[in-house]
Amino acid sequence: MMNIKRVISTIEKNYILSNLKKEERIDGRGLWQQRDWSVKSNVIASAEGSAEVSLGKTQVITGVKYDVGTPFPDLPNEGVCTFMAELLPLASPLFERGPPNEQSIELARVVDRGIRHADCVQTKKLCIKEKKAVYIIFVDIYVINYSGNLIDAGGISALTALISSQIPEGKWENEEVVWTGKYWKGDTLVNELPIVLTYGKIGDIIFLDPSLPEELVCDGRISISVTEDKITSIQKSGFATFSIEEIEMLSKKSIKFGKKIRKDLNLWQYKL
Amino acid sequence: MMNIKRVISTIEKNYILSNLKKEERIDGRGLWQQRDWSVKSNVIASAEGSAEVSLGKTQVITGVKYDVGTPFPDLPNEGVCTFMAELLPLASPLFERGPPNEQSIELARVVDRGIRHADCVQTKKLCIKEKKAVYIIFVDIYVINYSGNLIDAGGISALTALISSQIPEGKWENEEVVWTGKYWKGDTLVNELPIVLTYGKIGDIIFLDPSLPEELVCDGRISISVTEDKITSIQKSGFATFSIEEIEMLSKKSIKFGKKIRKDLNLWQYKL
Amino acid sequence: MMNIKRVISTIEKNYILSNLKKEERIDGRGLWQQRDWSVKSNVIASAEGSAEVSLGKTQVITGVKYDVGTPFPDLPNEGVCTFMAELLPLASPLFERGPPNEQSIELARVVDRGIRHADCVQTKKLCIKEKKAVYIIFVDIYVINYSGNLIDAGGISALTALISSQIPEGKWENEEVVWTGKYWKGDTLVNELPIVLTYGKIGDIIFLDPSLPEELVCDGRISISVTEDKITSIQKSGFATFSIEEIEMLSKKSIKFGKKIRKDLNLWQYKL
Amino acid sequence: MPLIIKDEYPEKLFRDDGKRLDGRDKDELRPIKMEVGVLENADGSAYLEWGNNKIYAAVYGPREVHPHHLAKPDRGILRVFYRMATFSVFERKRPAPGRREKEISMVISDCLKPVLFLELYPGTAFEVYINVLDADGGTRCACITVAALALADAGVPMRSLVTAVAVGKIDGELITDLSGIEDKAGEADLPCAITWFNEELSLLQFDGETDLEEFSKCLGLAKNAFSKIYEIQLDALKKKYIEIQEEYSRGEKK
Amino acid sequence: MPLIIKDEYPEKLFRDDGKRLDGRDKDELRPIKMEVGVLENADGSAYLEWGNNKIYAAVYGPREVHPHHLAKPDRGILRVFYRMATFSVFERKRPAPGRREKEISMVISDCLKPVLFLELYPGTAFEVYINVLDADGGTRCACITVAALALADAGVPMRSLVTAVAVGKIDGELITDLSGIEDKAGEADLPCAITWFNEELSLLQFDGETDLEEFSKCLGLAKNAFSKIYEIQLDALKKKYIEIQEEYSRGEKK
Amino acid sequence: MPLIIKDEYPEKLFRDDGKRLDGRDKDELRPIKMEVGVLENADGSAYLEWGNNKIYAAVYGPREVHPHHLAKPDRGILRVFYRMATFSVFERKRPAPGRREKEISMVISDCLKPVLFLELYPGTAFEVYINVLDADGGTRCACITVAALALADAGVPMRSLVTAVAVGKIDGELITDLSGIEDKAGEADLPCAITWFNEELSLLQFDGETDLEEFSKCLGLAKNAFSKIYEIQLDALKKKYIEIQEEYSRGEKK
Repeated sequence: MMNIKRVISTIEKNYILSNLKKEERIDGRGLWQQRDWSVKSNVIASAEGSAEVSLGKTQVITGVKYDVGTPFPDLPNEGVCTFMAELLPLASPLFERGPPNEQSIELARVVDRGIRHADCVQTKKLCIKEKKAVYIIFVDIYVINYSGNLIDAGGISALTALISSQIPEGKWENEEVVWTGKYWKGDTLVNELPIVLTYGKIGDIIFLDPSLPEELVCDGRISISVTEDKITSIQKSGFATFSIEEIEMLSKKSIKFGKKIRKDLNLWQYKL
Repeated sequence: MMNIKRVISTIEKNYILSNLKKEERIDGRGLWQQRDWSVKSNVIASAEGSAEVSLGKTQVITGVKYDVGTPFPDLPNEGVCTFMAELLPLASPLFERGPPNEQSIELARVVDRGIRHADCVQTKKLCIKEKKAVYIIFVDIYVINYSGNLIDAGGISALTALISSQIPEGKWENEEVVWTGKYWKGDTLVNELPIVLTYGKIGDIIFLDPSLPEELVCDGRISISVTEDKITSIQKSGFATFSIEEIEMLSKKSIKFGKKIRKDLNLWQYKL
Repeated sequence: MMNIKRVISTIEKNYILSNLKKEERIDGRGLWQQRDWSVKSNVIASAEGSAEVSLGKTQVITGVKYDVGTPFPDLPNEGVCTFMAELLPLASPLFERGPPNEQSIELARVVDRGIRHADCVQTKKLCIKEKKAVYIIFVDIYVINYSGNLIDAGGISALTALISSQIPEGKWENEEVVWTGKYWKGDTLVNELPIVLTYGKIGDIIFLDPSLPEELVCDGRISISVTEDKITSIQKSGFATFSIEEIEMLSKKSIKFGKKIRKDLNLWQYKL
Repeated sequence: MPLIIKDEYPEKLFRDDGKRLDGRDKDELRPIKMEVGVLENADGSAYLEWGNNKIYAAVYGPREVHPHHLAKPDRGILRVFYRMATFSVFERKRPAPGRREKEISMVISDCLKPVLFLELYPGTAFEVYINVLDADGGTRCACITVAALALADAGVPMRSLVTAVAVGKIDGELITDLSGIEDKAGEADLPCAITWFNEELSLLQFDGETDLEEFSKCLGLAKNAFSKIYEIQLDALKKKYIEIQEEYSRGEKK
Repeated sequence: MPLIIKDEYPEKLFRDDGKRLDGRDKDELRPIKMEVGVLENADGSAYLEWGNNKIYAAVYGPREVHPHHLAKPDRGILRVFYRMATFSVFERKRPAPGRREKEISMVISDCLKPVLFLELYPGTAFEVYINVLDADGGTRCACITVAALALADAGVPMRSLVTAVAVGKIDGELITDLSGIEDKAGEADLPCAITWFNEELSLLQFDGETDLEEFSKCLGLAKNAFSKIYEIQLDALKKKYIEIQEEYSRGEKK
Repeated sequence: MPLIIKDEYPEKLFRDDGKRLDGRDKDELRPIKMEVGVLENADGSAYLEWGNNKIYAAVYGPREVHPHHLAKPDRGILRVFYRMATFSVFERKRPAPGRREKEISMVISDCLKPVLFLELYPGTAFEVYINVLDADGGTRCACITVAALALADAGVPMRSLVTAVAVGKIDGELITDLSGIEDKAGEADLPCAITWFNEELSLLQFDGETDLEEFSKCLGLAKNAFSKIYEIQLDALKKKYIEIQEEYSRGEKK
């Protein structure tokens, strides 16, 4: 399906590139400046946790649901946390109907890996009874408006949805799960606040938080997830290559930017 | 897939329409006259219940199968009755191979809803042991010849197949289902005899039981399910609109026609 | 997807045919001569059994995996052995991506039937506890290089993989499977050594072990599985027809060739 | 293993003071909020909150039909893709579209077609994407109402707007605009829609059990509700045009 | 949870009087009934009852190939779609077509091709839809037999009809036309088909265990059965032509 | 029912003598074997054994794009199809390609693109099929390494080869080329690839937890390993050309 909006003209590409060379961006930002964040929690009554997050005009809504299942035999006392992403066709004419494609799989996987490897979700606390019953937590990300850099928006929305969630507390009695009437809150689930930062690269110019036109013309991207002082996950995508020096520079910057975002957004405020 | 038979010529359309305006139909029926019914039960040896039903040249075969499963947690003592419809390509060049499409889903759903809301299938009787074992009843409708108005034929065939069925009686002993050697007959399953009546609309003319050419040219249809003196389900389809007066008129007629069909077909005779 | 390599020229077809009429084949073989075999077992560390088999340039790799499941209710003390075949696109431009097609289903089915009906896999020995736990054995055949006659190569590779396999021995204790630390070897699984032989037919000429060009031009094939002195399975494919006399002649030859292959390849040597 | 906490149904659906569980009178609508032009990439869009329903709708078109064989040489086609978010309901919905979603997509499409001039757009498609992010009772009616707004926002020529509402029966009483719990625990549900150009019903589904008299009363309740909802639709459209005018007068658009 | 009542197999497949469980002699066929021209919308059709098998077959073609890339520039293609109804077997079959159905479709197609002149129809397809509504033993043979009739009814030029039957072994004895229970509980099953124009076998499958001598005897049994079934096929075709003639002579057709 | 025997992880990943469980030093590679031109039907192919990894790669192209709408008017496309055999891992993989396989296919494709001149092949596709028959740690790096060889074997113009390796951390120590058990039981995994024409990283993934200093050390380890693996790639290519030359000189090819 050929889509006219998918083609960015050479003129536009050159315009973006020549601006970047002057360390300027078409929306007036500096190279290392993110667009504005907006975070709302608890927006979906039917979900156990939810968040609506905007990064510039990019908008995603994430909901948390749970189920109870039997644990994997090799992890008898660990719950499971799974991530899914859907790029809704209403978010962009670039998004097609149909089963998950590479782009939505990547979005879910990168958000998942950033969170998983930061030991962010406490899967060991998600056990009701060893070998018998554990929680399965579903974190489902829906893209409502696509204006570039879904990964960073998806990451913050997934974190916020988890923090804002309430999961009914179950006990194991007489070989079945009985509900106590109490709830596990977000601080039972969430341990760390990993922040994922995505950079675009065109030629040898690198910049934070690509907007849609930048994303369409760039050679590639790199997403780096960081906790307070550690790197927990990296994903390069696209056909750009990065020198080792560039990688080291971006790692350092990510830890710095991560601290700032963590402080600015203050996500723990969304705990119920 | 463009099919030559799918296109009805403007001439044919006008011919059908001008006849209808004179309250005449191309097959000689009056506006409120159904085609002839033929009902045979117990036609499939492998099925627990079955029926072959013709309405004019439209022919459907429905079979009933069962399985035993665990009940839904919120309905611990209710069995399940599911409907499926398949529009076999041999029934018409208009029917394509492949997974259920909108038309087959609609057929199954409208038959299902007509029956379900009349409290026709006694799902509470389909329980072997609360929380542990209930019957799952499958009512599968196959269209063998398509000559218009599948819904009314599908409804009668589903009812007849259910009435004519025998389901092995199970007891719960030592944590498993044990078969008593007896059978539940159709009158255990079926409580009410809802009749579904479908009307076509072209322009402002409405008529009962559309034939294939009428169905291909009409603006829309409405299907009304009725018990002895109640309406239990309605489904409008196609892009016709109906005035409130028309709806009230058709509801009244449906109850009257339902009584007649229920008496003429005498479906209880098919109980084993 | 039209593929240029799929079309064999009339000249090539005539050349193959005129050779065959002189009882000669383009690769120099006689009509009843197989290409050379190469058999290696135990080639996949992750599999419970495996084999890499070449017949001429045709190359397949087969692996055995197992799982434990509940038996079918009507066979409460029998394990299950299932066969799958995948025609990898890297093996030939004739093989397309996607779910199993007719050709891969046929390969798996013919290998399966040849083995199943020779009572080759001892499914009754694959029971851990009646009604509760049996082995499920997966025999998965991957075609690495396609140079004609996949069925005969697939059959030998499946047999060898089974013979070379080791399945952990389980006992039923306290309502669950406990592993003894010992292993079932191939001679527990495999009882008989059925050999499948495939013949091509062009016009009224029949020959053993079609090569790729022969397979592409032939009218049809017939595969005959034999044990020491019995026929256990036959499958005709393609649009060739065979006279009863031809069938009887091929049956006799198959038993003779089967004996020779069984002796030459000496598959029991691959038991661990 | 399925969910173990069930969504329990209350024994009574009316309070002692005669009001419904959420405090409404029998013929009272839930709070409704609508906005058009909410998505930047679609040709038209709208957002609706109706009780707890939260729904986005977007329109693309007229555009090329994919796959091609669905195109009609003599008219445009309307394709509606209705989807529920996994977390929009009590028990998580599977991500893949189910039969119910396909059926409702068709029902919505049939309901909207009468107001469109599809014969003017041969060979093309209008695609309407409707995503329910949070679901309460009356979802399909809410979807029709918001989809009609998105079509208007896209500038698609229309004979009129379409407005939908569900009426029904709970604890033996006829009511307007069933909430989720009323829909599930109630006795009858009648979602319907009006095409204002001819004031006829373009959606009509019914599930329950009713005699003819009660049925007529239900249709009367629907008629009253249609007008109230229609006002909110018109306000949403007006609001956008006022905003655009103001932007022009401030010189931000030209 | 799977079915708990099993379809039990009897210990013996012969009665004390030497007859089979359904009263047949070893070489006796089950009752067979065939009819052509039974479906009004297909180009050709046939219906068959053979024991408890109940099968419809319909033919469309020559017509355009969908998807296009399957078309062959130098000949027509034959596509067979064999399907079992969910209720046609003891344990409900899943509705989606399975591997077995794909394999049997191919086998039937290979069996019918030799009698067709596909080279006369380049770029087109004949599609044969075969639906088994009730299944007993010998389903694939019954399908081939009825599909050949449907092709003839469609007026497709054919070198000859095709006739199929299964022979086999139960309790150590060779028999003709296995019933369902004989097929499942028996020792060997040999479905085969004859193309009458050259009197060769166009279907040949075998599953069981047999030596060469017994195998030849099986083929002999099949040969005898082919002729009997062929007569029934011819009768079904004749009956239709007689009916048509009578309609003409009564002036109902022209 | 899932597998009951678990693949148990050892408590320590270093032996008492300071070597790794398989006897390697911290910066030592597993045995690696590569061969090109192993498949006769593909335009180019390669086979690799790396520890217990056993991987075939084949290249077709430039050829027509199916489905057509994926073709790009201004350049060729690279399509990578990475698949694991069902028996290549401890617990049998389902036969259908999963999300992980789709993601890794994309990652490999992104990694190889920088060395290709896709702009020279508008409207066409290069298809790379990679089949893992036995899997050990570092599968995706092994796949990239063997796919680059297959591309070279197919004569596809390339700016340079690509070489990949995973480095990581186990029991607090940085190591090169993680085995399967080290990957699963270890603390961090950094698969990366180098494009030799610019000596930059074209694959970079990381999962674990590391500070900046350790991270830099990891990259240093990778750099050392790249060179060693590159030599083996070059040898495999040379070996084939020598063989071809010898065939020519023996007069077997012309």
